[in-house]
Amino acid sequence: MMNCDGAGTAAAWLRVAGVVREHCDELVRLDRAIGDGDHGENLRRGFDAVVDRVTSAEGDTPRAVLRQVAATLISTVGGAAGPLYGTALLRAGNAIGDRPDLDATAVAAALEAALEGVVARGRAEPGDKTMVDALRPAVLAAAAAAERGATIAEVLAEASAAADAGAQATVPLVARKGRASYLGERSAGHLDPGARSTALILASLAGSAAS
Amino acid sequence: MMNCDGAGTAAAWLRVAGVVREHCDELVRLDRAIGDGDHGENLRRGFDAVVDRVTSAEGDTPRAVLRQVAATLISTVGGAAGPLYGTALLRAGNAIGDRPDLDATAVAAALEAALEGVVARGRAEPGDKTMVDALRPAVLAAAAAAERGATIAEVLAEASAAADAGAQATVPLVARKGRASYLGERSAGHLDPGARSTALILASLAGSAAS
Amino acid sequence: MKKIINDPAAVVTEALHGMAAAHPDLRVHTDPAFVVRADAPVRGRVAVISGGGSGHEPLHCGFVGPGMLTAACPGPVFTSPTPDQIQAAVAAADGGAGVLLLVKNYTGDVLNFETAAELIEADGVDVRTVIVDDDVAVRDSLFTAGRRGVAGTLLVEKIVGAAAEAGADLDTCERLARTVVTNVRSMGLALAPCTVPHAGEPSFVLGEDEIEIGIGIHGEPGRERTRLAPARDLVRMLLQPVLDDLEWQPGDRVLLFSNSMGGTPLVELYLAHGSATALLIERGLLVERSLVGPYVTSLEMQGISLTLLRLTDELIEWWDAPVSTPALRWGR
Amino acid sequence: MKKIINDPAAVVTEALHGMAAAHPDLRVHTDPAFVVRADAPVRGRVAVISGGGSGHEPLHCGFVGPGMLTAACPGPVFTSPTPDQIQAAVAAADGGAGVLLLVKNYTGDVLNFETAAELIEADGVDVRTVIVDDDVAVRDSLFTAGRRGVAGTLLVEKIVGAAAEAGADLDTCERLARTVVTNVRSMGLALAPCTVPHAGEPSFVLGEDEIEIGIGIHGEPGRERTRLAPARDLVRMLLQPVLDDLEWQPGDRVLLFSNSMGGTPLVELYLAHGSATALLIERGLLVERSLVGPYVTSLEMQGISLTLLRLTDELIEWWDAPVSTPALRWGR
Ligand SMILES: Nc1ncnc2c1ncn2[C@@H]1O[C@H](COP(=O)(O)OP(=O)(O)O)[C@@H](O)[C@H]1O
Ligand SMILES: Nc1ncnc2c1ncn2[C@@H]1O[C@H](COP(=O)(O)OP(=O)(O)O)[C@@H](O)[C@H]1O
Ligand SMILES: [Mg+2]
Ligand SMILES: [Mg+2]
Ligand SMILES: [Mg+2]
Ligand SMILES: [Mg+2]
Repeated sequence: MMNCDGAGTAAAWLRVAGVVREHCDELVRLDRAIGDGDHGENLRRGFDAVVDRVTSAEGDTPRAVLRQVAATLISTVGGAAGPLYGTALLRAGNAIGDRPDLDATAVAAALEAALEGVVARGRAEPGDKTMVDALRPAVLAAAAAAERGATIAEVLAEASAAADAGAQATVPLVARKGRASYLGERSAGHLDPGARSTALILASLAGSAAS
Repeated sequence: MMNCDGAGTAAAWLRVAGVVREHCDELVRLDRAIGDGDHGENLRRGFDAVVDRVTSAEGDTPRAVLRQVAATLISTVGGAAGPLYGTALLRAGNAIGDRPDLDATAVAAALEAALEGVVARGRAEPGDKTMVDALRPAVLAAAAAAERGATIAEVLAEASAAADAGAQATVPLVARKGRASYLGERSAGHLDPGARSTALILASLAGSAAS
Repeated sequence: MKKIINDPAAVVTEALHGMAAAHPDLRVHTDPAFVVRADAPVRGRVAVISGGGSGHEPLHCGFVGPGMLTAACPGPVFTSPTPDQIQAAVAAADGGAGVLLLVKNYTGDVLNFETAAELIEADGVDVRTVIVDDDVAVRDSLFTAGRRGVAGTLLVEKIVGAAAEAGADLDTCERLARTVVTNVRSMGLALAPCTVPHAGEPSFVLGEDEIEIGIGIHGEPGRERTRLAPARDLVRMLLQPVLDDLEWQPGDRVLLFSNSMGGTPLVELYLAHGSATALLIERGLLVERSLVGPYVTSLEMQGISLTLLRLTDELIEWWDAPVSTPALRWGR
Repeated sequence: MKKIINDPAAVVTEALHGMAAAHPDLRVHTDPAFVVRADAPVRGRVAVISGGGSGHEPLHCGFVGPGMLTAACPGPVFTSPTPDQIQAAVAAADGGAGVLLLVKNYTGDVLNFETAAELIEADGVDVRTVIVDDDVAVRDSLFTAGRRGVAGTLLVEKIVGAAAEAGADLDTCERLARTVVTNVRSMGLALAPCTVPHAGEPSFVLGEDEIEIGIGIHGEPGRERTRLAPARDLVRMLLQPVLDDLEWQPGDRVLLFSNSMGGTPLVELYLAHGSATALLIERGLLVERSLVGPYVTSLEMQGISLTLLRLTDELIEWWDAPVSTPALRWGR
């Protein structure tokens, strides 16, 4: 089980950076089909900066680390995803407060706050074919798992599985938010890139928690 | 045998217009290989105007007709070919003077004057891979034929054959004048479009004379 | 992909170096990236700031200068700039009379400018945001991202920039911007796509004689794919939806802006402009001002957009007012 | 071939209608075709007139106006204008102080302008001709057509036009034109060809990563075909022959003109301009003036040319002088 203090949180996000890098081309391809083809590059630019800038000093809280990641993403990602992921992480940090270590309940609360942040900025509803369609099922699954006393690893594993299913379920949808909405009916039949990146990030976090 | 008065001259040039139209694409193709691909269009535009504008009133001399054709070409062809063919026809007209009918000697003299006009404007030497390489052998052949007493039809037939051979002989040459010269060695291996159009025009005139 | 670049990731920064070399009357920053007129901040004048993804040049950086934008923030190619760029531009441009942010309506731009505006406001600056959404190709609705901001943005920037230069206050500038947005409509088409440097492949593919009608300025697909047609028909396909979208009256005075998406030769653009002018006159509109050129582009995309702005005396006055930027320059 | 046209044969005429609609301060004629500033003839001023094939827009018609050309004659696409156009332009532009014809060195242009000049002179007008041949890609020789006239033509037109506007006499204008021609050199490259409307097919074909170095402005092939390289290497391939051709001294003041052949995005052009500026500074030259844009184009050809002009105080004065044309505008 990973360490759930600031250092562990930082390590988990550095691992996310590796996953983003690995899947950059895939995300570009998805975004090219129904957007402008930059989602992979946007996230890679942002997470490369996370690797450069995010450090955790002795005694840093998870919240402090999340604030650094959020600020870095906001100032480097651009596009729709930058403010959305940035706001999500800011809110997630605020939700967990200044505790030195995370527990399963805190993780579930953080995910819920992240979703609230994305919705507050982007005003997307479920079914609009956005990252919300991956994040919302993840939040619900995490809450249920935490409630029944699951470990952090279990909470994140279930959140990740739900996010993945949610992302896959965006394929038939017609986009109503973001660039893909300009395509109208033509957006159906494609996986939403932001939903996919949300699922990838959660899978990476779940992997960190399990290892 | 065609009529060699003004009306016959006009008829012969209208027939040239048809030949130019027919070979427009070929000339474009030749010019695209070593020039800018417009030689066929330039001549077609000019000879379409000849069809529109050139008329021979009762009693017009061949010279008067040639002046009309020349002025029309100068004001409509553009490119290198416009002033060259225009000057050639102006000089050819001047060379035959105001006689009402042409004979073989006059035709040979007209061709010679045409060559002088082209050289005066374009300053090309034989072997520079230009229309001069078709026109010069034509002039020599016509002079020889006229000297031994050939008919107009024979003079033009020999001029036409010589022009055609001269044009074909431009293939291996490296251009030293006109746009093709920018290609340097790369101009070798291609037929010069202006030499080809000169040969086509002479073939058409020879055809008119024979029919 | 054939491009005159060194490294796809460095395109915007290196292009900014070129802008700096070419235009001594601009101050060009690369980290964070923004361009500001050399004499900024201008005391007592509203700062008019815009920005967006790169690849639409001369929009926006080429419109920085007296009589137009105070500053502009270029994002990566076709990707919105980030809040820190916008904050830095505001810090350099703010002359104490408030800041007007002009934002093309794309989710990315809107969210990043919104985030920036919150931070700037927290610093005590009076900041307003006007969203430009002139593209009639996209049907507007509360439940979607709404219409895109395209070529009409230039007209907003010029008109508001002129008023700010002349000393109009923030309320006036904001009202003017909204007036232009209310009265401007655009629509574009593409004959051939563009290739984003870091993507390396064309953003869409069109058949030998296919065109895309209602294209956005990022290579987003449009309303429909159809066959290439004569220029006069293409012009009608663009103008008809524009004319249908606003209640135009015969006798209305208009500005017609014929814009190249980048790769369309000027000779074709002028031809389209002539055709569009004739059609508008036929419909009883008075074309009182014209603008023709590659001003709001999508890299090397071949295509055009047509923009119509309903004019009033006030808008004409600000349109005609002097402007001195790299890409738009007239008067005085 | 995908073009926004109606009929290949009518392209130039229809584009001129668009120019007329867009630019009320020009008088546009279509038969014969020429464009003249609305206030011509300007009494007592030398008329500066140029022209050439269309497809290079904004050259030449876009440079008609106070401080630059008095009139311009557009030929069909990539084909020189005819003498009757030139005569008509002279008749409309001649203010009694003589006429200067600025001609790009192509056989067709030279022969048509020469024919026109003979006819104009026969009418008693004092007419001079200056041939521009700035393209170092072509080796000059008495036995060839000589170097081509390319982007440097714009600089000649601007500088001589400014002097004529200020009242310089015909001798002075002619001398100034020759001074610019002596001190200006250019070289270009293409990444992708263009298609002439009436030809319907690209003027040459390049492989996936081939480029053509030393291209002319009509799609004529250049010096050599080579592989695409990073921008900084491309810039060196263009500037080295330019630097080799004239005796440049460290400390020479120069104008650097980075020109797009039409289809190259401005972001790439600025990037190249930055790179070229850096290289020149490295060689000890002082880049005192810059011009960046698609000014001397070959339809939608992708590529750039770089032009270097050695400056003197006199040339700087005329370069900086006010100009007010559709495509180039600054000052007063
Ligand atoms: N209003 C919104 N709410 C939530 N997510 C959104 C919204 N708009 C876009 N997205 C997400 O952002 C993703 C695109 O991100 P990205 O490509 O980085 O930005 P851009 O669309 O600006 O190029 C979409 O796939 C979608 O999941
Ligand atoms: N200086 C010259 N003297 C004689 N003929 C020439 C000269 N320059 C070019 N030509 C002829 O003109 C032809 C090209 O004509 P055209 O394509 O109509 O003009 P342009 O080269 O201006 O496009 C060449 O093939 C050549 O035969
Ligand atoms: Mg995207
Ligand atoms: Mg030719
Ligand atoms: Mg984007
Ligand atoms: Mg030609």
